[in-house]
Amino acid sequence: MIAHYPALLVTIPLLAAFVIYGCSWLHKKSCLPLALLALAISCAVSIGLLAQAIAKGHISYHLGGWQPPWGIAYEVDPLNALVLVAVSTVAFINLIATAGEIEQVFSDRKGAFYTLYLLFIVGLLGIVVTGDLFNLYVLLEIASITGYSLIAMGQADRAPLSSLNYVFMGTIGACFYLLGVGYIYIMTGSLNMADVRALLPSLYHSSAILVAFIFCLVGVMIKMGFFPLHTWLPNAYTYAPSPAISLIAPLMTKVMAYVMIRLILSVFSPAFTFASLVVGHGIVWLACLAILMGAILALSQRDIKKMLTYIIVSEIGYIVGGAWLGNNTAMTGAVLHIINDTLMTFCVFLAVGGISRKLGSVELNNFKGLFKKMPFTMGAFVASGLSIIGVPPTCGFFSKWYLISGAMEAGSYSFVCVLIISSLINVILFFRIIETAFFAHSDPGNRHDYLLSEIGEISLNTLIPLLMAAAGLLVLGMYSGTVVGRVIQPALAGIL
Amino acid sequence: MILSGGLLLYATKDFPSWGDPTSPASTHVSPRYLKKSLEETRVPNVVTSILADYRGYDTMFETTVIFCAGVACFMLLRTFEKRETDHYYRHVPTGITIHIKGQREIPIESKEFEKIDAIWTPYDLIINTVSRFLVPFIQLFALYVIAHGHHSPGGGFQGGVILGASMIVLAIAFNLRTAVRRLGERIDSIMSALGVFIYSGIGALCVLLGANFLDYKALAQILPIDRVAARSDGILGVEIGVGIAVMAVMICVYNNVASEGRYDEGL
Amino acid sequence: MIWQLDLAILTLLIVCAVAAISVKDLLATAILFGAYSFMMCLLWSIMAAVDVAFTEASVGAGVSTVFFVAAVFRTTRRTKD
Amino acid sequence: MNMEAFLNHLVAKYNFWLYIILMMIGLYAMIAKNNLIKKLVGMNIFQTAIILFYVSIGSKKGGTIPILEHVSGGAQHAIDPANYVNPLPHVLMLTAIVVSVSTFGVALALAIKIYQRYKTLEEDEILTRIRES
Repeated sequence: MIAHYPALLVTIPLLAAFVIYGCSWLHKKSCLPLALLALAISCAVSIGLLAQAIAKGHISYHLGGWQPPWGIAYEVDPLNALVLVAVSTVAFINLIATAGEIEQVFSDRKGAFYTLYLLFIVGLLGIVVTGDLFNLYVLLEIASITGYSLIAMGQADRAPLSSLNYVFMGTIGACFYLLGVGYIYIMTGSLNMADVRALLPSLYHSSAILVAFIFCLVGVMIKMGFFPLHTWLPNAYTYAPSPAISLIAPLMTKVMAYVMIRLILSVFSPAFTFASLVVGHGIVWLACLAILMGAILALSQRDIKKMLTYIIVSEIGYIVGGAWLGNNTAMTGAVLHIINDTLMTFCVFLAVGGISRKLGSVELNNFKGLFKKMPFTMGAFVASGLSIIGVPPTCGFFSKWYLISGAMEAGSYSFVCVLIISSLINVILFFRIIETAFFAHSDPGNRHDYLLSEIGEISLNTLIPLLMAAAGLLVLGMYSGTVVGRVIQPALAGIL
Repeated sequence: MILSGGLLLYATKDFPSWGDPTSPASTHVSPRYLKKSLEETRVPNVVTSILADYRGYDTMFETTVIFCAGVACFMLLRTFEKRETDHYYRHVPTGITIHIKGQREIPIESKEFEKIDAIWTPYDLIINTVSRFLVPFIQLFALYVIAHGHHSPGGGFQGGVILGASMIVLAIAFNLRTAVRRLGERIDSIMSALGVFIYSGIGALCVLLGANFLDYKALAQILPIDRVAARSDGILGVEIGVGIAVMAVMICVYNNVASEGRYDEGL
Repeated sequence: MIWQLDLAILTLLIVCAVAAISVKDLLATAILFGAYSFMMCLLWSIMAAVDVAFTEASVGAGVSTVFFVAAVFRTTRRTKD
Repeated sequence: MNMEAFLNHLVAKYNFWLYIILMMIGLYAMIAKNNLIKKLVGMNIFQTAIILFYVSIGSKKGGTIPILEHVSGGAQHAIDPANYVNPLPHVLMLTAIVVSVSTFGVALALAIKIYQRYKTLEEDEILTRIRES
């Protein structure tokens, strides 16, 4: 069975999704256990794959038994195994944490919700692991369509419209990607990533390949919410239902950022991307702009969820900038930041989701005196906040460290400055909340504050996963040397 | 927009000219499919053999995308509240329409009275008869398209759409309730899941039999046929799965969109 | 293939596309969009892509037009542009 | 580039040019139109334009439909790939058509949901209503 891990990873949640949808019409109670079981298996399989990938270096799985340029192949290397572990773990923990809310809010359509949840994970896992350019597009569409409908189930007033805007932007993104793949196909005649990489060097001068690269890149950037193309992101993520958003917000954008890195590393080689392409510097500048604008726009928000969505925009800027600086250290930082940011965004959205479930809204003013009421939830919130700022024991510090040293190495001091400035803005952002929650006294006359006095800590089956995620931030921080040394460096060694 | 158009125009200058048989796209990967398809899968329609075998994994996800759309439409639109509107009945022999206000209904829906969607719904004998006559033939054609996909254009997807369309014809010509009575929501939803499950189940069966995922030649171990025929049969199996799933999803999307998720009255 | 036919269909295709997005009635848009899909289907069958043409005929010109009409029926025909 | 070379260029690749025109029509509708359904139509035109592009990649002068001639009983004769059009883009595009109809279905469902809430499909009217509330 070990040889079939790459296929099992994706197909077990896939099969489970179909069974769950069938079950939702026959025996509703069995939906949740099945979903948990499938995600647990896929989580275990992804950890097994990571171990295998570290031991062997590279695993290739031929679906249908056909050799790669003709059939579809799955390629696992330490880098994407790491992302797989992050994706499946976050999905599993999030389902445990939010199952109660799903059962309650979507009681008449929970089977459909779990089905879409699992298919979303299937899409993301497939995107990370696939070695075929067109297969990536199909999986991207699965992840997007499920994402659109999960997001649209949120706040009845705004969610459908923001989701429809996401549909338009997402489709443009996916179509641009498809167009880029078409250009690659017309020039090389192949769709397999490794094969394309082998065929491309003789075509580096071709304008069609350049345009293909630009279209793929723009498509992926729309999907990940990179700064000038991020317009769909804040609204879609703010009005989404909280069980869905603590899944989608950390995963979708980061996985797309990983796709960009994969396109750079294993389709268009770094030699082409950084040497013969002049846009590299421009993209680093855009990334600087993304980081700054994300931070500034976050500062102007009163709604905590919306503020966090702008922080995502800014974090994406870190990853893109790091990837385009074009040296080993910065790329290490970018990959590490994908993992770290997945975890910290997950943690912070889970905490905010829990709070908004209790409070009803997450305006900054409503956070008054919240520390006394929910000490553990706020503790986890603070931990993830510190990690987003980049305070040393947490994991956020280490990826920023690599990014800054990479930028120094590349001589891009503006990127260094921007990183530091945005960290400072994050300090303001989070300390504003912490201050309100810790020091501001609630006013008993106010109706809202009266409500606050009634509430207590969030329920245990949400709290325990949340605390696990918060502890994970520290653990990942402590072991980030190991992660870099054993996983990321060996994977990058031959390429960059 | 103009920028992207300009970029596209700029890129076409390096393209091989249109219809050139020596372009890389036609010489690198695809000739093998054309040369080996008959020998390896015994399927003369190369599109089918690539679709369901060489790149069968893509097609599995393609079917999953359709399934996603069905589930998403159910999730977004389905409401279980009853509409607070009046009911209309038609007395069939005389053609008189009865308008009942509020939630009351005619207690026993006798053969003489027929529930209709709105006061303007006409009773058209020709359309009803013709569509009733046509539906079985449409379905027969759909089954032919699914089963004959190996040799002629068509396959699970097209056949599934036509099967779905036959039920939609019924829903348009009569009304949504008639169509839902023929194929209930629960059965329809289970069928949509079942269809995709057949596809991925065949893939998983191949893993259980020791081959790679979707490697149909492993089916030769349990079927009394050789490996090449197993591929051919595997393709037929997944096409049937695709057909069932696509039919069910098309009906589900139509029903939800046409009745705003209430399943009471349609187009 | 016959290039005159090809050119005629391509012209009609563009006419249908422009008309579909510029008429001020969504039901007309639905029908024009169906016509556009059908032209596309013809074009592909000229290009020997029979399977794609078959799919487009059943999906694009058939089922999606029905969905479209159903959605217009459930919402509104009115549009400002 | 002189006129004749330009014309040759134009004629040799006219399908590629036309798909760009169609794509721009679609993109224009998505960006400039105010009505959500119109935007949706633009999105579909955009997608079909890309499908047209792929199918154009696959076509060959003198190529016939990719269904092989064969005799029952398995007697094989050599197959010359140059006689058949390239089937791979067709397969990819079947998938793309399916994806586009799925997106279309979901988007229509969303549009109905929006209409139920706001009783209009014009984006600017919806936005003013949101601002008012």
